[in-house]
Amino acid sequence: MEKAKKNQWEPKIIAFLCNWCSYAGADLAGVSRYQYPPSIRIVRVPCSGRVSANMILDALRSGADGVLVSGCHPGDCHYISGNLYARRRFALLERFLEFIGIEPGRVNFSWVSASEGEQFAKVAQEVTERVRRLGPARKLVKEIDSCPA
Amino acid sequence: MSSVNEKIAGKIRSIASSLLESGEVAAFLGYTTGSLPGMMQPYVARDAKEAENLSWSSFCVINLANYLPALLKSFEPPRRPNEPPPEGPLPKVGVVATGCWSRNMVVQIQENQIDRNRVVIVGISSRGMVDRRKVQRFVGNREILSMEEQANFLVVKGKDFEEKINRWDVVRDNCKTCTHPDPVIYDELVGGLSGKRDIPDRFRQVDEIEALDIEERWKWFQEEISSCIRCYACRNVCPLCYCPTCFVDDSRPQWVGKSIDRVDTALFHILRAYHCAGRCTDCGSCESVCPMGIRMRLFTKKLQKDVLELYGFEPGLDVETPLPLSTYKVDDPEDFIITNIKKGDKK
Amino acid sequence: MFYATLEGLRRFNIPHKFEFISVISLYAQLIREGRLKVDSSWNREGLKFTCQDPCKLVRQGLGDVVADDLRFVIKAVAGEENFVDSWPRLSNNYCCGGGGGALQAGFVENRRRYGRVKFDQLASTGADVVITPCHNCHTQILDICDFYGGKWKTTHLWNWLEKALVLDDKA
Amino acid sequence: MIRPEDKGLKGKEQMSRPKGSVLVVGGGIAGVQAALDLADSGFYVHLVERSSAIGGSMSQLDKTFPTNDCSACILSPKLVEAGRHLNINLMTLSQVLGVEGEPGNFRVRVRKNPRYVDPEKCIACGTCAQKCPKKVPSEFDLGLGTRKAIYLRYPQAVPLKYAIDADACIYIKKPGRCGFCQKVCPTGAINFEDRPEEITLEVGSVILALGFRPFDPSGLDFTGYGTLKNVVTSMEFERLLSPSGPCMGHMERPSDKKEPEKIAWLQCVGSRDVNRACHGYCSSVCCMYAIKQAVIAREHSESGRLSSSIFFMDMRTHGKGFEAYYERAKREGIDFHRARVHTILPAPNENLRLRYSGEDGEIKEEEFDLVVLSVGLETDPEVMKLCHSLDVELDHDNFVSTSPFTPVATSRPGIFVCGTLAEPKDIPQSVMEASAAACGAGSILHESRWTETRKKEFPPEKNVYAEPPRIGVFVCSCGINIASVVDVEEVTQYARTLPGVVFAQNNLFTCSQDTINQMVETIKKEGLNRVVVASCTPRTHEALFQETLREAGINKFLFEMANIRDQDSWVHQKWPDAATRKAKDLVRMAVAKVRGDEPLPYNHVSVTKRALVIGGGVAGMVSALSLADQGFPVCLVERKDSLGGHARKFYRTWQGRPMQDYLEELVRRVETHPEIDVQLGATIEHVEGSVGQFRTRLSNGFEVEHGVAIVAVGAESFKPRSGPWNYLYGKNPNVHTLLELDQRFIRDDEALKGLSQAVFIHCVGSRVPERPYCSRVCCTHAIDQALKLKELNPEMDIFMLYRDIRTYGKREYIYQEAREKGIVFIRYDLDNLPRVNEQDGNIVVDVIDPIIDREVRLHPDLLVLASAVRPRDDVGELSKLFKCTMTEEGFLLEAHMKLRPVDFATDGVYLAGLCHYPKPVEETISQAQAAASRASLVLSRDAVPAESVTAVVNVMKCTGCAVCTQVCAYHAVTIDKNSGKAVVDTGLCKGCGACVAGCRSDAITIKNLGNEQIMAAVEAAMEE
Amino acid sequence: MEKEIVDLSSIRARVKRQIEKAVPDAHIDYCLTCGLCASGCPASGIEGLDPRKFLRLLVLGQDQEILETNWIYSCTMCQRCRYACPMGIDVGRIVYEIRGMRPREKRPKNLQRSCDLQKQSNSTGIPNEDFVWVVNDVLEEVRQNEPQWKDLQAPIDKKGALYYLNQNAKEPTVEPEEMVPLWKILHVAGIDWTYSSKWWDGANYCLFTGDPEDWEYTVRKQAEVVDELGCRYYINTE
Repeated sequence: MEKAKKNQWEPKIIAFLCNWCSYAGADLAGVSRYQYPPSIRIVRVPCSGRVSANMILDALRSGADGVLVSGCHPGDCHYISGNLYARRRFALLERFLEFIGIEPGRVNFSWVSASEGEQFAKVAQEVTERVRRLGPARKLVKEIDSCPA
Repeated sequence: MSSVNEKIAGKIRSIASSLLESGEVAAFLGYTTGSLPGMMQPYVARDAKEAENLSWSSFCVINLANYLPALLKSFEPPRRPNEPPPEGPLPKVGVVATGCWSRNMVVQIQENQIDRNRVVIVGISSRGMVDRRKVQRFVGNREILSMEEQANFLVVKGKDFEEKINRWDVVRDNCKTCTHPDPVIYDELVGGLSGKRDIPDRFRQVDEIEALDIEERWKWFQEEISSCIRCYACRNVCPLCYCPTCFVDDSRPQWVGKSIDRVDTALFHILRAYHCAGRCTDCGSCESVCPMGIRMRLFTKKLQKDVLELYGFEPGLDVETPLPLSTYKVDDPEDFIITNIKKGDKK
Repeated sequence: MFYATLEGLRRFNIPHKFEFISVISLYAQLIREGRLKVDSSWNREGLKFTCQDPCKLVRQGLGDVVADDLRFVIKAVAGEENFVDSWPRLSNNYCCGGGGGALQAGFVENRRRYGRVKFDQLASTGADVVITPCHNCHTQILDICDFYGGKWKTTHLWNWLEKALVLDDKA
Repeated sequence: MIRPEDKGLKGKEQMSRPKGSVLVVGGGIAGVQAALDLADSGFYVHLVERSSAIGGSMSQLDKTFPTNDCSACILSPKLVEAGRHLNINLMTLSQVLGVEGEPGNFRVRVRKNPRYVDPEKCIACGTCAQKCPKKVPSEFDLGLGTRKAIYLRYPQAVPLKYAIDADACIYIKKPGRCGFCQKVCPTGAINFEDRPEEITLEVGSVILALGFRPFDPSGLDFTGYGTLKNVVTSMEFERLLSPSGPCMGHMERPSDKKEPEKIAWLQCVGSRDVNRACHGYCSSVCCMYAIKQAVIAREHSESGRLSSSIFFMDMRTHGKGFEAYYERAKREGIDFHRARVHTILPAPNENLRLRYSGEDGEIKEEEFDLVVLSVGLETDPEVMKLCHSLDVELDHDNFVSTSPFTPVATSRPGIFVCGTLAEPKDIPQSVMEASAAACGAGSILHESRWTETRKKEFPPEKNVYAEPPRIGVFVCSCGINIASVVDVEEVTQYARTLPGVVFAQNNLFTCSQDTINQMVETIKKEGLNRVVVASCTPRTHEALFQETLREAGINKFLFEMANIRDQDSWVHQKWPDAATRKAKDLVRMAVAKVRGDEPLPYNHVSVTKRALVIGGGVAGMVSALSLADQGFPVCLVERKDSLGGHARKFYRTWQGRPMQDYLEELVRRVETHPEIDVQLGATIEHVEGSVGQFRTRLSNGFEVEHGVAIVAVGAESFKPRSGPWNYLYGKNPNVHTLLELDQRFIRDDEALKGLSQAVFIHCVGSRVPERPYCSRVCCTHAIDQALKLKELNPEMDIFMLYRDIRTYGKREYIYQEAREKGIVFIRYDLDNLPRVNEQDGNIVVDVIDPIIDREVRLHPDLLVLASAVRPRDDVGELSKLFKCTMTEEGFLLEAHMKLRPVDFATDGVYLAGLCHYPKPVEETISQAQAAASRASLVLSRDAVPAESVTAVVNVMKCTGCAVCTQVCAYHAVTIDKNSGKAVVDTGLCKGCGACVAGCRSDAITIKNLGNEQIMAAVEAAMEE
Repeated sequence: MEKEIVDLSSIRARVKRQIEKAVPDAHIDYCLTCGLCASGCPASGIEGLDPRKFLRLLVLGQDQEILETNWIYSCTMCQRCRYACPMGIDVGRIVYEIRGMRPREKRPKNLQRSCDLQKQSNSTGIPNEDFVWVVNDVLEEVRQNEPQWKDLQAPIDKKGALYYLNQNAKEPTVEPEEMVPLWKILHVAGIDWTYSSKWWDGANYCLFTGDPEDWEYTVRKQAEVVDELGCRYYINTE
């Protein structure tokens, strides 16, 4: 049954999902039984607008191999415009991280609505594949051996 | 001292002393000559006499806007947090401002850190400030004992040498790429305006890094910050870093460790730069004060480039246009966002 | 045909004093009343029986009641365990394909093609004997059995009923 | 109790003040919804249910279409709510004997049958049932499984109390013979002396929600049902799929308990059959439930090899999201055969053989190992008897008669009907009608609102500030929904090792009433001050568990959920080990987060008692009147210069009732109603505020303050001016849309009588790639128009070119009537469209008749296009103003497709009519009444709960830079003039957190959702 | 079947209308084209038709084809389609009407002949005297050869018998010994029965030719005979 090969490395990805669209979309993926790799750890936030650069960096610092932030499509935000402010923050952060050498694909953004269960599963799949291709993320993680035992 | 600087300094002094004399301002923030060659110090003149100490040169590398909020505050009567401010106008402060400083003040005005009504801005179009490090590089390891400014040259003298350096060659990087050397807001003007400068390759340094591949960029970033000693001089000198508790000092939440571990240092620089996104006016103070010569301006410059590219915005040009992260457009670019993975295809 | 008379009387509103019954119902009645005593012990080999439900008698005639009577009689005659029912059955059974004048109308090929369904159905029961309580069915089922190579024996019910009769003090 | 002779003069006085309570008969989803609506808007409700538990047919379903929600999971919270509601008197095992009196003042005789178990004492431990020696077939499992003589109707039954089946009980039949249950019951709850009791209730109005029973196909011998073991009904199949069913959701076929690998569904068993089933109506839901079962069965298939085939006449996926569901099922390989099967034939190994004829006449045969009969819905004879005794008129199919303009009123004033008792219908439609019936029932009693209700008191909350966290973790198996993938025991044990966790346990159904009750006890006993439930999604269950905490005296915000079902077990079915690891991570994250949670205040917003209704069509006007009649002021806004909307263009309902007469009366009532302020020629410009306190500015400058809003902005008729669905529309004068033909009917166009041939093309612009939904109304509308043409000229030849005829419910009769009148129906497919050409100005239509596979050429002098109903383009703007969402097609999206069909996710905003989805006028009216009912839940109160999870400023860190004020969409944050620091207006704050992310100084945060808590969760996710 | 365009400038569907006139509850138009009939009919596919196509041709007014197809003689009018048809459409009945619409000369000869003979006496056309002779001859033989059946009866025209028994014409014609078992059974049960010497045939092919007058005539004759004999029950052996 366990299809994932034992030796295949399964990344851990922190997904910040807005409660109203993407989290509901993730629920719908479940309700519709769309299968996706078990790599995503969802943190429910009220709105993608709640997600700051700090949170994304914190996830990477904590050892996440990838981060996904997903919100409502523009115009659908339950809080009217949270996702639109977020879009600017994310755009700058994404470019900046790439500028300093954090691989594209580590930090991902998507819009998934409450009715897009299948889309959510596909996004989860896609992000997992991106991260898997990149391998474990170590750039912003302190090396264990530098810590006193 | 060049006659240009002398002229300017003279004008500053006369404006300052008349402002102080008339009581229009309670203090005047400018520069005075420092103890070392090529070192200028921020200086607050509180009366006409002290105004005589004001000076000007190509070495005014610290953004005076950084001191303005505190100086203004010092003239407010002490009150409890919820006590209404006193009736009637509060004392004003005069300040010297070049292009980037003035733009910085605009941002601070937008962010409620400076009350425009309480500052009298004496604007000066900047000719570009000189990077002492570049000068030093010019003369190698030799000790510089004096620096004399001429119109387009610097004459550097040491124990057994004298070098005449083309001034523009040692002007700071940020000044070289500055498009708005003129003050954007001012109440008095010293000297003439030079107009907007068109710099085709103003982001050349950023472009060069962008041209590297991802691992090379990471290597560059790691090397760039490797010498950082977390002294926070860059932060302290930045007029936009005014949080009462900086994230680097905060432990609730603790976004960044306090060590000089490469990860902590990296996060410090990433977040510091990111906090300046859409706000930084590229005054260069941070680099100027860095004891380790870290070019952290590259980080803010990258953000500046992207903000311009994505949102057509340059910070500090006016007080009306909202800062880019406090606003949005419905059709802002979003090609980086996964919106639709091909419909209908199921595995 | 049962239906021809039954429906004829009804449709044309033909006055009559008699009650119109099927011989199958009569058999069942007589056996139930004990007037006919039958014994299935003759069937030592365990011949398996199935039956056709004639459309004119069952679906169009008296319905499942008479079809149940038919089964009752066969079971009494051949042994309960020796009856194999077909599916569909009773009122929903297939027409043999000989009805409606098909046996007279010619179109032999068509008739046998029709009968293939009946043949497959009967063949799948594995029965040795197919009881056909209608002459049309009898003729058609004989024909398709022969034509498609069936192994069963197609007969009327009376032959077996006669065989199973218990004759009081006759011997 | 008032005796009739006591009435006299006083009687009149009493009549003027109606009773403040309502009787709801039937505890299915419709009855429960009606009861909840009424009880939440100021009425006391007696909910009478015949069986031992509420839940009705919906509780027997495994999943529901089109969202595939687990039926029990979405229903359970409502049942629990009804079971615990202070203002609902739940009377199970009870029957209504008679109703006397008049509206406002009914006396109801109710017989309470003995339960033989004292519900006060029963703790549902189940020891009695374990010991009970008597097994009988379980009616809940339709006889596929067994239960004991002492039993629970189903595991999540509400009330969760055992009952003794007197017909089966050994002791009751022969006292002294058994009585084991009494001996083993730890609480002494068994009471063999329990006797029936007759009581009289006084209520102001009555709602009948008695539901349906599935058609029994035993009489249809050709189905083999009852003889061929592997032929089951669809309801039985639901039980076979259900985790709480006889095979624990493992899907076994009856003959040999093997998992079927090939299943066929036969549609229309007991529906659309005037010959054998005597049910000429369409049961409306079977097509969708068959597709759902086919889809779900595949998921249940352990072999993964299941193939599903559906044999049907017309595929009726006419509801919201249904067509997409159908298309997806096709894509996923479900076989759809447009063929009916005469007889199910046996095949070797108890398999079944289906012989069927393709549309082209080719005979095919296929073998299946299970056949499901998609049985229709019919009225239970017991229910018919009750209706007769109540003097409530039934139609010839024994459904309660209603009229299109009063869709939930019965023939007897003061008695209302909802759900499938009036016509077969799906769950959302039933829920909608339930709310509409509640509106009707409450409307006549509005003066007596809050006169008979009681108020909920929670125990005082324990102060937990000073305490270290004592966290309890409850891990749910959700039947097998979670437990079949995730090792819940391992997760539970793991939870015990987490810091701060002092208690952890695994439950079969954490949301069941007994677990909930037990949770309250556990919290008290273990001294818990924080709770984590690892189960399904907080979006549906958070509120239930939060209330549980309150009942245990704990602030409800000291709670977190770990979503280990929707976002774990359901999406990682093939990776059980990884799913278990993930579940542990999720639990650890929730525990990390809950540690930081703090008690929050319960905020309230006072209610402006006025409704804003947007849209002056039938939906808007009916909602407005429904509210105004209850004494709530309404501002009705219509963008055009007159009221009436879409209905202005309609000739008549399919039942033959003239639309314009009704409309005229409706407009008159609205215009003259003292409580309704009509704003014509106005649109919505700006909206601010939230539930209880909206402030809206209209385009005419008018400003209105209101507590709720109902969006009823209608839709448009698609006009195929160009493109593939053009069919000469706009080019030949004899080509009309349906509404254009209606115009001609309305003005009595004589020319219509002279026509010799009319052709209707169905699905013009519906069910096509660019508009992939069914417009629901057009089949019925087109057929009714064809009939009207036949009335005008019986000699007229009429052809209907259709894809599937979707005359659901009783509408099937007009389809039958149309065929009877000689109207010819010819089917076409998208890859075989009718071709319409002009020859010398005459229309020529070519179409292939699929049955004889020949090209048919028609020469109509009238071509009618049954064109799509499309959403209005400006709905998007409006939805943004009210923060509502839209479907991909552009219709407004309700909060929940199944159980909240008229609510938006945004509190205090409701929807009705065509802007929700195309629907006929009777459904529009009931939805409008439903919206009014939902709105009255707010309007009937002085204050409604407001957001507790709000932003809070740390002034020590605040610089007053005002980023927070700029990014706040609700203007909830401002800079205080004195302090220069940000301040939050908690009444306006929605807790979105935009300010938090915007603040560089970490000076503003969301309560219980601060950065530290999120970091804790993130960091917890990474620990192993 | 060749594909030609069916031009419906107006539907005449005369055949359909004619049937509807004769059989008001024929409900041809009720057809949902669901195909249930076709799936259950053993005649599906014969002559390129099946009950559904047949009805469809009627509905679309393809009268010539309807009148010409010999499918109507493959349909055995068994009514199994009607048994389960959701609309209860009686294809058998419709086929009956159409068979009747065929001119006699175009009907299957043997079928029509069986009916014509039946109208005279019985479907095989053997003279009534022959029938009487055969019955008596066979009876005599049994009585002689099987001593235990020496009392066996086969009464003909026995007035006042309780039961009237008809006789399929096949046995007296080709397998007379097949009559005996039933006699024996009735004998053992002590049934008081009789044959008739006229209109004795149990089959009735006039049901299949499509002429109601012929059918009525033959049934009427049978009924008259039975009532004349004064029997209370009429046993049919088919």
